This record gives sequence, C-alpha cells and structure tokens, in this order.
Amino acid sequence: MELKEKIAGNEPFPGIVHDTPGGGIVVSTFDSIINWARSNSLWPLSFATSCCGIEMMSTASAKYDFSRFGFEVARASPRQADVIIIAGTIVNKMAPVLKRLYDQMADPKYVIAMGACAISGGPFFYNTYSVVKGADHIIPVDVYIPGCPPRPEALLHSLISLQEKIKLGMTREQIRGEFKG
Amino acid sequence: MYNQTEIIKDTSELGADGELVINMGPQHPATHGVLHLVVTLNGETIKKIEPHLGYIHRSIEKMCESLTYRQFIYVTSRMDYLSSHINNLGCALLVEKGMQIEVPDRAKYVRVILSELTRIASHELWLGAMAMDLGAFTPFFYAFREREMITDIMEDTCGARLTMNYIVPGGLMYDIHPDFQKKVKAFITQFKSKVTEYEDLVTNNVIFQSRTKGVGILSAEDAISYGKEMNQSIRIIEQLIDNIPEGDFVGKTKNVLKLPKGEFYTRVETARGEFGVYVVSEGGTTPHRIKFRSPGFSNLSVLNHISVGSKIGDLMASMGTLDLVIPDIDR
Amino acid sequence: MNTSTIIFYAIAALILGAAILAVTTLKIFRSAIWLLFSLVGIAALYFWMQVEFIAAIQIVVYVGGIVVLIIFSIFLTQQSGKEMAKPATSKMIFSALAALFGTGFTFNLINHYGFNNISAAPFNPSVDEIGMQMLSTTSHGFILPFEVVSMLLLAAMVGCIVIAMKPTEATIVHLNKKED
Amino acid sequence: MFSLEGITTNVQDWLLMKFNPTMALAIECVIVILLSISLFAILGLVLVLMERKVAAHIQIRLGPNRVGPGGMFQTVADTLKLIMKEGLTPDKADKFLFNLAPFVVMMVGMLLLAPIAFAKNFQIWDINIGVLYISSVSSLSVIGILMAGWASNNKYSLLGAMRSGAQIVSYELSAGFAVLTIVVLTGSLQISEIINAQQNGWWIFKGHIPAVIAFVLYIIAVTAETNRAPFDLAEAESELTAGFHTEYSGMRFALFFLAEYINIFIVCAIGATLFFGGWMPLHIGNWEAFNHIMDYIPSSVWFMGKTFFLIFLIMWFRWTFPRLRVDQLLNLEWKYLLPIRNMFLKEYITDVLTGVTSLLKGMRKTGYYFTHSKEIITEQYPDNRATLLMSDRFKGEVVMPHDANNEHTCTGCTACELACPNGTIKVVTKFETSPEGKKKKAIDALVYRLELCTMCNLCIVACPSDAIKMAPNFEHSVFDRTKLTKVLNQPGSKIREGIE
Repeated sequence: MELKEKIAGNEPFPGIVHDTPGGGIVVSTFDSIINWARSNSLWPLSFATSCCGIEMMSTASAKYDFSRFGFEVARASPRQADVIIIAGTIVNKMAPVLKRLYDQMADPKYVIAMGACAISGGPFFYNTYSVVKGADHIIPVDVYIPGCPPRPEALLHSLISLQEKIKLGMTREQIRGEFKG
Repeated sequence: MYNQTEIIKDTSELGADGELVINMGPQHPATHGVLHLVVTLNGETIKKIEPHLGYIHRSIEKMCESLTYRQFIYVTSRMDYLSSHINNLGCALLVEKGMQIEVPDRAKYVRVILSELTRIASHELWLGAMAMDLGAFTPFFYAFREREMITDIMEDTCGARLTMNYIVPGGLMYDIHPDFQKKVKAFITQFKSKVTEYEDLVTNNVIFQSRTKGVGILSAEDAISYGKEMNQSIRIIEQLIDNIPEGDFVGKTKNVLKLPKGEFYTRVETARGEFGVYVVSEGGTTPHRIKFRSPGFSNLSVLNHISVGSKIGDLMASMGTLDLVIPDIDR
Repeated sequence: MNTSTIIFYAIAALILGAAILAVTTLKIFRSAIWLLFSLVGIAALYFWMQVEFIAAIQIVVYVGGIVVLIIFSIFLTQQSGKEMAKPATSKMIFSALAALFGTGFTFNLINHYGFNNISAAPFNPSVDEIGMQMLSTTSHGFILPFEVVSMLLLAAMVGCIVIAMKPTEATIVHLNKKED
Repeated sequence: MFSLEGITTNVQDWLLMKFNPTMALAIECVIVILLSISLFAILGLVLVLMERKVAAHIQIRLGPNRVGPGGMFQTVADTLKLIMKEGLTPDKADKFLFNLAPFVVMMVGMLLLAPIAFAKNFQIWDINIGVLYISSVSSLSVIGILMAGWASNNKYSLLGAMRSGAQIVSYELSAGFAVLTIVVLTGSLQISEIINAQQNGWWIFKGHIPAVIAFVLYIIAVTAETNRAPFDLAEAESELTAGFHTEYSGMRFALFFLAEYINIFIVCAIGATLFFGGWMPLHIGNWEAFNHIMDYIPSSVWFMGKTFFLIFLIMWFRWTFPRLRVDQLLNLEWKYLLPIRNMFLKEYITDVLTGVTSLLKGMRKTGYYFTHSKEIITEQYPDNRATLLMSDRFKGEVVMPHDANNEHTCTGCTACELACPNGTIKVVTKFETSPEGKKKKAIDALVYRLELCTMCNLCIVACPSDAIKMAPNFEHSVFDRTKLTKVLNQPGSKIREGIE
C-alpha cells in the first residue's frame, strides 16, 4: 500500500531547490541523480515467450503507451537493454538461453517476471515435466506481477514499482554495493 | 541443473563453401517468441532453414490427460493464445459431441460472434506484427487501436482480455454483458472506416508490395485475402449481432462430465488454420489420450520450402505471413 | 621551429607509424585499418599544404573507395579473424634490409636532385585550374593519361560484369555434368 | 539584421589584443572544440526527443511526458544512464578496433560540422571546396561501421556492416549527383558562395525541375546514407537484432546512437544550404516590404528552421514506410535513382509515379494523425487511476467478501479446491465446537496462491455458497514472491449463520 502511494506522485528531478536572488540552485546528491536517470530510462529487451508477450505489445500500443515513462526503446540486443521482462513460460530447454541472455546484459540490469508462468510456472505448476517452476530459479527477479496474463496497466504498475525500487536503492546491485562500500 | 545441457550449437565456424550458419533465435525479434531457426546463408541468400522446436514445450497434451473435461479447456487458451476463444470452442464442441449435450441457440450465437471477434483481433495483431517485421512501426499502432476495442468487448463479457475461458461444455460460463451488442456495433462502424487506412499504409504501399510479392508461395494476394477474411468476419458478426435469441446461455449438463468410451475428433477454423482435437476416452472423467492438431505446426513446416533461395529479408516477410504463434507449435 | 613545422612532423609521424603498423600487424583486417590511417594522414598533409581539392580527392578515392574495397575483400576471405603466422626471422631480416635499401636509395635520389627554389612562382590549386589542366591538349596537359586511365577503368568494369554475371541454366547443367 | 557575426569578430579582436597570434589561434581552436562538443550533446538530446515525440504523435500516442515538464528531460535521463552503464566487450572481439569504431564514427560527425554555415558569417571553416569536403569526409563513416561490425565477432554485426557498406558506397553516388546539380548551377564548391548565390531566390524555386529532382534524389540518398528507415538495413531490428552495433553497450553504444542523429542533422543542414539557401531569408522578387520583414528574422533561425524541417521530413519517412530488402535497395539506387537500365522511358515513369503516389498516400495518412492530436487515444495510467473504469467482470484475483460482522459464507466444502486445475486454492479446515457441543467443520484458512492463479473462474462457478468471487484488482506487483500467497478469510472471521 505504501508503495502505491509513493508511485502515485512521480517526483521530478531529485534534489532540493534553494531560492537565491536571481534564480535557484538545485542541490542533489550524485547517487540520487544516477538513480533518477536509471529509473527513468528502463529500456526493455524485446523478449517474450508466450501470451504475456501479447499484453506487453498492448502496453506498447497507443492506448497504454509505456513510452510515456521512457520505456519505449525496446532493444533487440541484450547488450543495450536494462530490463528483461520475462513474459511467458520458461521451459527447461529455454532456461539456459534465458540465463545466457541475462548474462549478456550490461550492468545495471533488472528483471520483471510477468504473469503466473514466469513467477511460478502458473497453469503448468503441476502435471508438467518440462516447465521451470518460476523464473527466479534461473535469474534473480526484481518485480513480480501475477495475472494470467496481467493487464497492460498491471505491467505499467510493475514498471513504476521497479522505478520506485531503483530510486529507493533497493535493487540487488544497490544493496550489494552498500555492503561493499 | 539447467546449464548441463549445451543447447545452442556452436556455429562459430563457417560452413562448407563459405556458407554462413547463423542461429536465428531462440530470442530474436523476428521469431515472434522462442523459435530457433538455424539458417544457412550464402551471402544474404538463404540456403537452408532448420527450425528447432521445444523452447516453449509445456507438454500440454500430456497435462490434459490429468485434467477433467471442464478443466482441460482452460489450458487450450494458452496454446494459440491469439485465438484462445476458438480453441476453447473446439474443445467444448468435442465434449458436447461426445456427450450429446444440447447447446441453447443463444450460446451458439454468442460463441460465433466472439470467435469472429477473436479472429479479427488476431488478424489485427498479425497486420501490426507483419508490418513491424518489414520495418514499418506505425501500422502496428493503428491496428492495435481497433484491437483494443475488441479486447474491451471481451473484457466486459468474459472478464479477460486474452485468455478468455468463457466457453464451458454446454454453453457459456455466464451471460453476455448488457452493453455487448452496442459495443460490437460501435466496433464494426469504426473498423469499416479504418480499413482504407490499412490499405493506404500497408497493402497498397509499393515497398510492402515489393517485399511480399513473389516471396515463397504466399504473395500479396494473401495479404489482401487476410483483409478479406476480416471483412467476412465483420459480415458474420453483422448478421448475428441483432439476432441473438433470448434464452438460456448454458445447457443442462451433469456436474461431472464423463465422455463415453471411444475416440472423438472435432475441428474448428482458428485465425491461422484448422485446429483439431482428438480424444481417446476410456469412459473416465479425464481423457485417456489427447492430441491437438495445431495449425501453426503445419504452417511452420512449409517455411524451409518457401524460403530457400530468397533473401534473409524475405524470411521475415514469409514468417510474417505465416503468422506463427510458437506456443501453438510446441504446445 | 614554428607551429606549422610541428604539425608537419606530427602528421609525418602518424603516416609513418601507421604505415609500419600496417605491414607488421598479424591481423589482416587491422592492417587495412592502419593503411587507412596512413592514407588519412596523407590527406591531412595535403590539407596542411592547403591543396584542399587534392586532399578531398585523396579521401574520396583512397579511403572511401579503395580501403572499403579492400575491407570487403577481407570480409570475403575465410579466415579474416585469425592471426596470421609469424613470418620466419630470415624473411623478416631480408624485408627489413630491402626496405632500408629502398629508403636509402630514394633519399639519395631526392638529395641529389637539387630542387630549384620555386617559392616565388604563384601556386594555384583551384578547382577550375585543375580541370583545365586535366583536359588541356597543350604540352603540359593531361588529356592523354586521363583518357588512358578511363580506358583501363572501362576494361576493369567489363571484367567485373563478366565475373558477376549469373551463369545461365545451360552452363550450370554443363558444369554439373563435369563434376559428375 | 541579427547575426552571430559580431560575436565572432569581438572574440577574435579581444583574443588578439591579449595574446600573440599563435596563442590566440590555439585558444580559438579550444573554443571551437568546446562549442562543437556541446552542440553535439545538445543536438543529440534534442533530436532524440524530437524523434520520439514525432513518432508518438504519428502513432496516436503521447510519447515521453513524465520525466520533467512534458518529458523534456527524458533524453537527459537516457544519456546519463547510458554513460553510467557497464561497457561490455565481447570475449573474442578485436578489442582495439571494437573500442575505436564508435570514436571514428563520432569524429567523422565532428569533422563534418566544420564547413556548415550556422548563421550569417558564422562558420568554422569556409573551405573553398566545402561541398566536396563534406562528401569526402562523410565517406569515412562507413569505415567506422565496418570496423564495428567486424570487430564485434558477431555474425549479425558482420552482415549489418556489409549491408551498410554496400549501401553507403552506392548511395554516395546519387547524393553526389544531386549535389553536383547545385554546384553546376552555382559554379562553386564553396558553401558561402552557394548561399550567396541564393540571395534572390532559393535553388529549389530558382532551379526549376532539375533542382527539384535533385532535391528528391538528395533526400532519398541521404536517408540511405544515414541508415535511416526505410533504408535501415544495417540495423534492421527484425532481421539482424541490432545490426552492426549489436554487441555495443553503455557509452560506446550511446556514441553510435548520437552519431546517427548528428549525421541526420548534418545532411539536413547541407540539404538546407544547397536547396533552401542556408541562413538566407526568403526573398520574393520585387516585394520589397515582404523581403524587408523576412530580413528581420535572424539568420540562425532561418537556418535551424529549414534544417529541422528536413529532419522532420526524414523522421516522417521513418515512421511511415516499411524497410526495403537488400537487393531492392540496390535496385532502387542503380535502376531508378541512376536510370542505367534497358527499360522503356514509359515504363520507368509509370513505375516511379505509382510508387511515389502510394508512398505519398501513406505519408498523408501518417501526416493526418501527426497534425490531429485529437486522435491520440492514450490513457494515462497511473494518473487516471481514480477515474479508471474497470469492467466489473474483470478477473483480477479471487477474494472472499466479508460483511460488517466479519462473517463470510464459506463452508469449507473444498469444491473450489477440487475445481482448481493447478492447486491455486487450498482449504485448511478445522472443527469448531458449537455451543450445543456439536462438532462442525469450518475453514481455518483458505490459502490462495495468486502467483499460480490463472483466473479461469472454475472455482467461482464451483462454489455452492457464493463465498468467493473475482475482484477487478490488478495492481499486484510485489518485490517478494512470498507475498503473493494469501489467506482469503480475514483473521477472526466466521461463517454466517444459516449457511450450510
């Protein structure tokens, strides 16, 4: 719930404005500027395995338009992508490929598990021998969206949650960085 | 556990006669999912295509054998998710055929209308994706504008945008939404006014025509016939929408469905070809053996045949026209 | 030593350095790239001499044309990515000696030529002047070499077309029979 | 008339006064370098944003609008992110060339800025062979692309680079011819003279049909030379993932990204200079008053206006047309732009006419949407959250309604658990002892695993006492998977009286 409230107001450029005669000075820390930039420029990898991919396309379409957040630069090459949206079922044969794709991405990288299949295997949780029961068995996942498939708004919600996570310094890398520092 | 198997063939060496072997997929923007094509190229000319399957194999057929006749329908939505409604319909028809359930007229009408709407939605997506494969991004957005109207209608009535699960053996899960007819009519008017737009942007465009003409066995006429199919669907809907009879939306069925012992087969025409369901029943509550005849699989098999000798850019065009849905192929 | 001289020596060092790297590197593609730098350096030298037209032509012809052609042919060879084997020491010594001899010989020739001091004569590198010279039929005109070169180019083009021409059905059948 | 002339002379005078000539020259060089680098950065930011906005409006959507006012800082965020992103070098790549390539492409762009006249008397280097200089230096950028493609050790990159090479080398010819038309009309290669020759009318008006044809040729050829759609085969997304820069990431990718836009700016600036008179205001014959008014608009505004008009045109192409195939690309160049083919004139003209009409039709359609912002259908989630109308039938999650007394109607009959195809619902029952001493079955917990749920509605249908229903919620995103396992009955709740 508290996350929802934070998401509702999109903060402008991070920092405090100090009014001085003849203008203002924005005071901000380097870290928060970087986080601001990273969170507002999440380029997704065009990666979809099944139904959720169609809802991802719907999110890109004019009605929902994730370009409003600056997410529209879908990169076909993992080297240039920031966030991988696992849209669809991951089967055992696909698992090493997904791992490889993730490894090919440049840091910092984020993962969104979209839909029941990506979170847990979903409809194929029981009774199948070939489905990976959750993408987080292969790669670390930052945000989960349940649904089969989730609405485009739900995908937007998860992207905003991811933005919030980055801004708050809660992603894996950021936490790891703190421990190192 | 997962990285024990080396799946991607190392093709870093050049093949014989200076051929270039490239892995297209499993993750590639043109493959519409996770199809893996091993393409042998001579310069830009395709010499051979080998499709590799299984990257989205979820063993749906085997899985269905452990699900009851009510339950197994919902899995078929996840096969060809673009015509999930029609898949559901095929399965429901099989169960109805096997148990000789009478379906009320109202349910029949609604089923047909929704199936045709699904077909249009699927073709809209095909149009957008095909144009995108050929490098034009804008038609995608125009096509999705109309598609969104359909998904709205679906959501109002079925409660889901993509994987409906609205059809149950014997009829429908619940009655149509009160606004259903009004919204469908609004969609028809909107769609008719926008068809010329697609023609201006896509089918009549000289680049599009030259990219598709003479590519494989599927040519520009095919592109136009898709449009015609959408128009036919519109006509079917128009004929039915005003005449949905009153009455029950679901026939009388037993609580536990059991198919008599024997073999059953039904087929329906989905957005991309014939979809068949074959069930062997031992008389229990679950199918003994089930087999789906998916249209995508047969469509894919033609790919090598139509692409050899053409350019790598043509491959995108022919794959676009085949309108592959990979989970439908792998199941 | 004024700025102009410094620039001259810098450019000369670039040309020579790139040229040496072009012949010593073991990767064929890199060799082409070093050649490119050397040629760009020569264009820079022309710019330094303020004969811009020649400099631009140098870039268009050698960099835009010849080097791209060389790179394309490297792409078409099979092992362009592999490092070549190191040449034998005797070969290296011999080539180094040959290069040294060549340099010495040329230097000697230039040194003994005794250039006239021509700085007084006005030097006009304008485009129309070059055009005039190229097509003039007077004693210092270049019309004959110009025409001869164009004949050569024509012959090369005909050759290209012959090579690139698609074989007809009959020849394919004929060739296949031969293979059998 | 305002021009930047005064500034440059003032700066030079001041420098000469303070320092000796060599030093002054050096300082001027530094100033010019700094200026062009900042121009690069600003142009990159502006053009990328412009492209995204133009694309959005053509595609009936809003485009970036949430980062800064109207999305103004979107590209700033992108650039910062790209700079801070890890730069990967593939294992078997030729590391030296791999790292060099983006800088070569960038440097070419920088060199090309030199002869462009941004305003009256505001030009870095008015070289006497300006036009030739541009066509020669621009041919260098292909080397950068070939280098990038080869050094990446990736087959897609190599294919992209080879395509790009063939494309640039052949289209340079057409661009050259188009430029030569203007050179012939002017009689000079110098940029300033070409502009001055257009004092009494721009070449596009003055040059009649040859100039118009040359302009069309030029626009087509430079679109191809800058690898823009419909000629973006070098990075054709659907075919070659990202073409020659597939393996690039972070800063080096940003340089390629930036160089593309800088190249567009440069070719459009040259186009504006050659055909539309550069910074020269619009003058019409003897209309003295009109000409006078036009003179009041600063020359830099004229230049930028024309350039951005051409840039818009090229963007408009990109968002309208499909991509050509590689052989068609070369056919277009060698058979249509340079009509060297044994083809009848009539056939040629009909081909060109039908082609151009069909393309113009498409452009009219996209142009219509660009100018009619009414047609935009974007719904602004999450700003519209309060007014967002969800269909009440939408299957978002299973909930168990409780009334004011914290009572539900679930009897714990496990019908839903049996109906569920994949074990989403688990009923944990307990036995309650009623006041009369009778043992009665009731639910302890109705465990619902949202992570598994496929919203098939079978549980709702199966429930005999309407205890559960589908709720149209969809904002379920969580950072922790375990939060998706819910207990549907509220703590302390009990079954309503009279439900069996």
